[in-house]
Amino acid sequence: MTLLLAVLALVCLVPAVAAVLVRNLIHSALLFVLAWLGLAVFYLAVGAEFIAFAHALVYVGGVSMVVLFAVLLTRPGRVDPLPPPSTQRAIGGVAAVALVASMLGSSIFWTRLPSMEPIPMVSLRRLGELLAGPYLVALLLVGLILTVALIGGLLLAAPRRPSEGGDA
Amino acid sequence: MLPASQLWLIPALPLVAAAIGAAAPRTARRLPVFLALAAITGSLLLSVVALVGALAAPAAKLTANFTWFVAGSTAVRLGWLLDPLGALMSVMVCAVSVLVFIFSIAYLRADPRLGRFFTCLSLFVAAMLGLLVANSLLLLLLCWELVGLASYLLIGFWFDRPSAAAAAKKAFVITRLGDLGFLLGLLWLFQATGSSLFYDGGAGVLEAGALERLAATVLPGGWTAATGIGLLLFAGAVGKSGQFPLHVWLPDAMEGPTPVSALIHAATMVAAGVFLVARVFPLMAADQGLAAVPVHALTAVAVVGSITALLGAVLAVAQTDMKRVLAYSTVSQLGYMMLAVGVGAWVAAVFHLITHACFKALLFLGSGSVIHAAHHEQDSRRLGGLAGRMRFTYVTFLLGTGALVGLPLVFSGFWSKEAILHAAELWPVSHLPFVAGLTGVVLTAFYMTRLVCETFLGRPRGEGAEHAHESPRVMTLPLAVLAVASVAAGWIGTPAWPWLQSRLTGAPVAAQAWSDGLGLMLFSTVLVGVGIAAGWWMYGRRPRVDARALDPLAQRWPRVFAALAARLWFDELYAATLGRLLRGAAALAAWLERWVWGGVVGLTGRVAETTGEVNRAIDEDGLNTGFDRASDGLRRTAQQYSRAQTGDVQGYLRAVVVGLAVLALLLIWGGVR
Amino acid sequence: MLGKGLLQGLAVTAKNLVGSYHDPARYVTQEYPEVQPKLPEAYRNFPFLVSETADDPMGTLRCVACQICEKECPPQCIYIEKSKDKKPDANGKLQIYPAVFAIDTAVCMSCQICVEVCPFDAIKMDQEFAIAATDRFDGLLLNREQLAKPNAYYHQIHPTEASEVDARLAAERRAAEEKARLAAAAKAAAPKAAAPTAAAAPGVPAASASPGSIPPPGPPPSSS
Amino acid sequence: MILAAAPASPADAWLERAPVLLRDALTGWLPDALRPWVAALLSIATILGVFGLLFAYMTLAERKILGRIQNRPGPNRTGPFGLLQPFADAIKALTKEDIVPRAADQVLHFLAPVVLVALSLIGLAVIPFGRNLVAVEMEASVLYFFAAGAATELAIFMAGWASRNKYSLLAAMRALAQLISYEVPLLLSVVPVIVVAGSLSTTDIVAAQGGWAAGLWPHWHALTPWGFSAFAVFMVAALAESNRSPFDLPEAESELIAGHLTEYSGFKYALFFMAEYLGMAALSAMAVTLFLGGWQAPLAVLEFIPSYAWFGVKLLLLLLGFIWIRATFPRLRIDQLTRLSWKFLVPLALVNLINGGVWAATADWTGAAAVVRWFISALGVVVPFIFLARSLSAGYGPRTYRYASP
Amino acid sequence: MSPLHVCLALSAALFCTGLVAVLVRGNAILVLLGVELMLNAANLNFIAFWRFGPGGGEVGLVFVLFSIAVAAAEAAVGMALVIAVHRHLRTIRVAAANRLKG
Repeated sequence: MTLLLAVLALVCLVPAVAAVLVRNLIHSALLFVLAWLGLAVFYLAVGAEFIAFAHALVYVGGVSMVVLFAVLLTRPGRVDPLPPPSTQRAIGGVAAVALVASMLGSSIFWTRLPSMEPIPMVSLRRLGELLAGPYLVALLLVGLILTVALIGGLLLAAPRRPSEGGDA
Repeated sequence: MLPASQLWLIPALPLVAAAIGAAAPRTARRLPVFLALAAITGSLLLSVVALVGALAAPAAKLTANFTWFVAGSTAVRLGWLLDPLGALMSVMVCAVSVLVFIFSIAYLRADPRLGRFFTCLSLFVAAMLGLLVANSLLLLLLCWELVGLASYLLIGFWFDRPSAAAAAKKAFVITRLGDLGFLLGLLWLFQATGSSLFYDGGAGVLEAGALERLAATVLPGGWTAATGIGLLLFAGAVGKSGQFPLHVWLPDAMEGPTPVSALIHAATMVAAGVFLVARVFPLMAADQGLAAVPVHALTAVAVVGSITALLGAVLAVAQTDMKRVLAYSTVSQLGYMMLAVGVGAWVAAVFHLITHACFKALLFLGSGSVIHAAHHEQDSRRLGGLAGRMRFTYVTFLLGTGALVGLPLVFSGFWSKEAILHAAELWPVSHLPFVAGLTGVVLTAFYMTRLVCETFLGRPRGEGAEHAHESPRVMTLPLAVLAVASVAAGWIGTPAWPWLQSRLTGAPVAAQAWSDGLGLMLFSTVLVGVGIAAGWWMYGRRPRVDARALDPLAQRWPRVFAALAARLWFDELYAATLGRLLRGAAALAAWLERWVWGGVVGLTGRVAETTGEVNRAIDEDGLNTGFDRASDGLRRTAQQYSRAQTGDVQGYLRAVVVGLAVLALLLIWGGVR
Repeated sequence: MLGKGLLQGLAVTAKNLVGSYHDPARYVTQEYPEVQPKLPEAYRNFPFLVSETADDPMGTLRCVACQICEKECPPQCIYIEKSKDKKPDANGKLQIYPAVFAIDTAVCMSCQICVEVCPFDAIKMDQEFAIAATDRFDGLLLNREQLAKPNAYYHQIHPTEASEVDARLAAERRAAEEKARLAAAAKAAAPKAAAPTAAAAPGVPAASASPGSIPPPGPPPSSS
Repeated sequence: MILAAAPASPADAWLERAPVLLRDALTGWLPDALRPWVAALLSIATILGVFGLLFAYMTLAERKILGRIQNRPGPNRTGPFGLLQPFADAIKALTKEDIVPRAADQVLHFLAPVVLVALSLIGLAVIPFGRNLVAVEMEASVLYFFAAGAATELAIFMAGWASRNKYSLLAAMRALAQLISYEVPLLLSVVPVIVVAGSLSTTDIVAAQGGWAAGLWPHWHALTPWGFSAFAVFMVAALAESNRSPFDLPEAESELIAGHLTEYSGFKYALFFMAEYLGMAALSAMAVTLFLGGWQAPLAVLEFIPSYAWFGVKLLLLLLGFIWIRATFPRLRIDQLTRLSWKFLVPLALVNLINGGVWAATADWTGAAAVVRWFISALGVVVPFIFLARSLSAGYGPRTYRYASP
Repeated sequence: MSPLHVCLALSAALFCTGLVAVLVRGNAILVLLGVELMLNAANLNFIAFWRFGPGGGEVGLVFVLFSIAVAAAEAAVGMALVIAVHRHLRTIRVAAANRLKG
């Protein structure tokens, strides 16, 4: 079990790291998709079947499309008024993250976690009952947020009408 | 088998159709039509299912009651009731409505407000169906008022005509007079019994316990509570069913489109009054055994019914407008029904109500067909000669006429009218209803013969009649169905096979002996013959040639005819008495509003204004200076702080991460717990 | 209402699908190599040389190698070499014949000008359209033997036109015979006349100069 | 009565059990540890074989039917009735040169067709092709199917972008817009089915559609008003998802040469075709499962025909519908495409969601109330359809042409 | 080493990778993707403790579902913002959007 998860973790991590390092935005986005797929498989291996499919559907089917669209719509213009980003800042950022990473890593590996038996699977029906029962308000709120996000996204991305005097 | 708890579906379907139709955009003309037809067809199916169920157990009153709301210790409860009376009536209402709806599609094809029309029709029918399946006097009143509202909308459908608007108003106001009595009766009943449910497993107002209590409550003058409540409820029925003296709105309601007239006169509105009296018949009859009561409720009903039956028939004789003749005939027939209830034969009343619905709908739709063909000409003097031009309409109209005048043996009207006359003959209290009924039979035969002769015979006497031609199939189809019904509907309640009677009462009724009532039948047949012969002799022998020629009756008795043509000055009488009273009351209210209440309001306003002025002065001069100084200081401080805002998002984030790292450091190794 | 047009469209295609199996009016495809198309009479493509008989095409070519067509051909796809000797034609008269007559059908544009300029009705338009070949010099460069086709074939592909041509040729032939007969009669009468040279002078040149007519001295051919 | 000699339950019929018996015979001699793996391999091989053949003959059937609709015979030279045509095509595709543009993104250019075919295939794993004939049984298999299908347009995007060709890139953009627009109604139209069946598992959904009302009217979802509406929305969205005409904008040959296929040749091109047909077949199979009762027979007396045959018949009928539609309708413009989705299909599917919910909530209405239930459901389909159709076609009246003034 | 260790390590690694993208990459789209990755890491922690932890019920699963939904909304709005920024500034470098500096 541990070995399988470790291999899957690598499958998931390698594209993620590559995505952050690659210069080509499209490659980066596609590598992110690969990382998300890996994560979905990881979920599947852990036993969260429904979450895995929902994750794949949302990220691979939805978010990736939006990202690719954004990349294609915002290709760098002719004139980029800014100087290239400084290397010093990048080094500073990486150093800060390295600090966090080392701390997190050390704390994880040095902690003796109690090895517990996996709890029994949760059936899909139970999940649905939970969502429609105790978490109903949260579900409705999420629906509201999604609706607001949809409308907000439309308003933000829609070009201004000429009559409104926009500078688009 | 439809359980009582699902009875609400019957009125709900047209109500939903009406709601959607009302919400639909005005451009969607066909949608309300489609919806209304679909909904009423659904209701018809459900009603038939309900009827089948109800007939299986005629004596059982199946109810489904529920609590509407609780105020203090009083719970107001409503409910649905399934019994043969309600189910039979709803089948009849739905069936007639389906036909009227189909007819209306063609009749109002060109009207721009077709969708609105069907929306109102759906509402009308929904209210009527709700009234039929209600098991609570309160629910019945709610639907009753909805019927009134829908009739107001429909009579005034062509509200751009002043006469239509006035007629709608008149119908609304006059029926309201009766409803006042209804409301009082309801309140009294609720106060006396604590319930408004008809049947509630022994606790309902129409069940033995409550009735005994009501009959036992004696008021000063020998009246009982049952008599009082019965009379008040009957007042509502008088208004709705156009009984004397509140009959004046009914002929004026002819201003609405003809299908509406058909619906009002045949199935929905006026039937509601008769239905109400039939429904609360046990209550009405509760005081029968008590000799101390000065006037029994049912006696009042019988007297009013007799007067109405006679008056309507007399007035119909002198009318020239086709639809007005039919309207007064409705008044007269409703009088018959009330008369029947009054003499205790409510089953005969319901029987006549159903047969009347068939042939009156037929007659109105037939007249609608004529009016439609003759380009909205409805004065029978300017029609004529349509027998050849509109053969189908003519034949069906003749069948309807035969049913109305009660031609013997085959026509439905004969059987139901015989049942009423038979009951009136046996009434021990007085012979007034019987005599009035027999007189009415002659007059009915006379004026219907007159109407047919004037309209269909002779030769065309006006523009419209000359260019008339047969109506489209959509209009003649309902006529055909109704013609069959007007003949066949009578066979369910003949003395030889009293199926309806046994079903409605829930107890087997033995077939009458052959000889019993035979003499009466023969006599009334002779009377019908006399009426027809007189009509034929005066109008049919030499049909009218000129539209402006004087009526044969007017030539003979000009004064009587003028009085009848003016409808015996009922409208003028009401205008002179009630109208003047109301106008005076309105003037008084206006004076009070202007000088008494207006003064109080003005004074209050002035006080508030002055307070505001004082407040403003304190605010501006006292407080503002101090706030200004404080704000300046705040602004300067803020400028100092805002330098830290570099606009570099990632810079901020870096700071956050450093902070996170420090926090983690403290948490992991710093021992901060 | 939305969807009505869609359903109508689907109905049309469905009707075609079903109809193509039983309705010859809908299903018009001919399976080409097995079923040869029926060409209209006026269809024309590539010229051929008319010979009088099928038995001896080279001997009865109408062409006299006058080379008019070669000169007129716009894409210059005709190549003719005159023969050194003369051979009797169908009428028995001695004529020059084409020793080489080649048409490069890869170049020919089927303009029919050669047919129109030919004074001898010797070249006509064919109905050949399937001349694909793997080698253009072997397959598409046609020589005299490949080009020659009998008059009967001409009748078969262009019956109306061929009959007109035959009628015209026959009429010319008859006119020439008549003229020859008259000339012979005149010649016979000339010795009796006073001035034989004066009578013969207008007769003989007129006969030889009549345009387009081949003076046939012999008997009319029985063929054609 | 007539089939008294037949086994008591149709599930016991010999033909019905044939695939399972065959599997058991082939794997029976193996040790227990290996058996499930070999069985899985066997089912994969079967699916690949059957759907590969289906693809091959779908191309032929499409060409023949299109031909017949256009009143011509279609391919009929290779083998009897042209039956060997697919193999001729395959040989041609395999022997053609594989051209990769110099400017192309080599890796993505290679990966795109492979990923596409793989993604088109994995959805088939959860389709129940017959009684007990499903490769992978899981609780959320419907979700799995759509999660797998969602990635296919990503592959098309890869193909379009990696070609470094402006037509290909335009096609990629169109593919993305189309996916985003039609994924929503596709999923929304499935939700009422899940609500009514009360399960996300394909086998449960098929089982929920078993039985007949009055012995004649199957309980298939497509035969209820809400189900018919959902089915129609699903099929339109499926047309768009599989880039079939009239939604074939990403490969609109008259505007974009061949769209994302422009820079592909040889076997890769054939792979794209294979993916298109497999995707079509997968979506049709899902439609059969969700709406047309899966492998259930339409009448009780017809149950002696094995279930997988019924599934195949329904699948083929749907595929025939795809071809028929392709032969009939012209291609939409991109604005019409998005408009159809957002202004028509999505609201219709949303209303239908409520409709399906009402249906599920009124499951215990019987007798006369069942008629009312049908009536309400039908009203919930017809009324929104009329309103939405009216608003959709509002801008498309009889066309008026305006010419530039001189 | 237990499965929980692996999950937590992967989660931490993903979180740090996302953090690097957020801090170092100048492209706004990549910054947003980095945030998504960090959210994924958090989700993974929930799943891990649901599965291998001391048994806190199904709260972890439900929370992850909500988290995924909100993340989708975040991505949609974020990308719309990026496009709006690009329209105004003709670039999507995060550093360019500093008009509000004090």
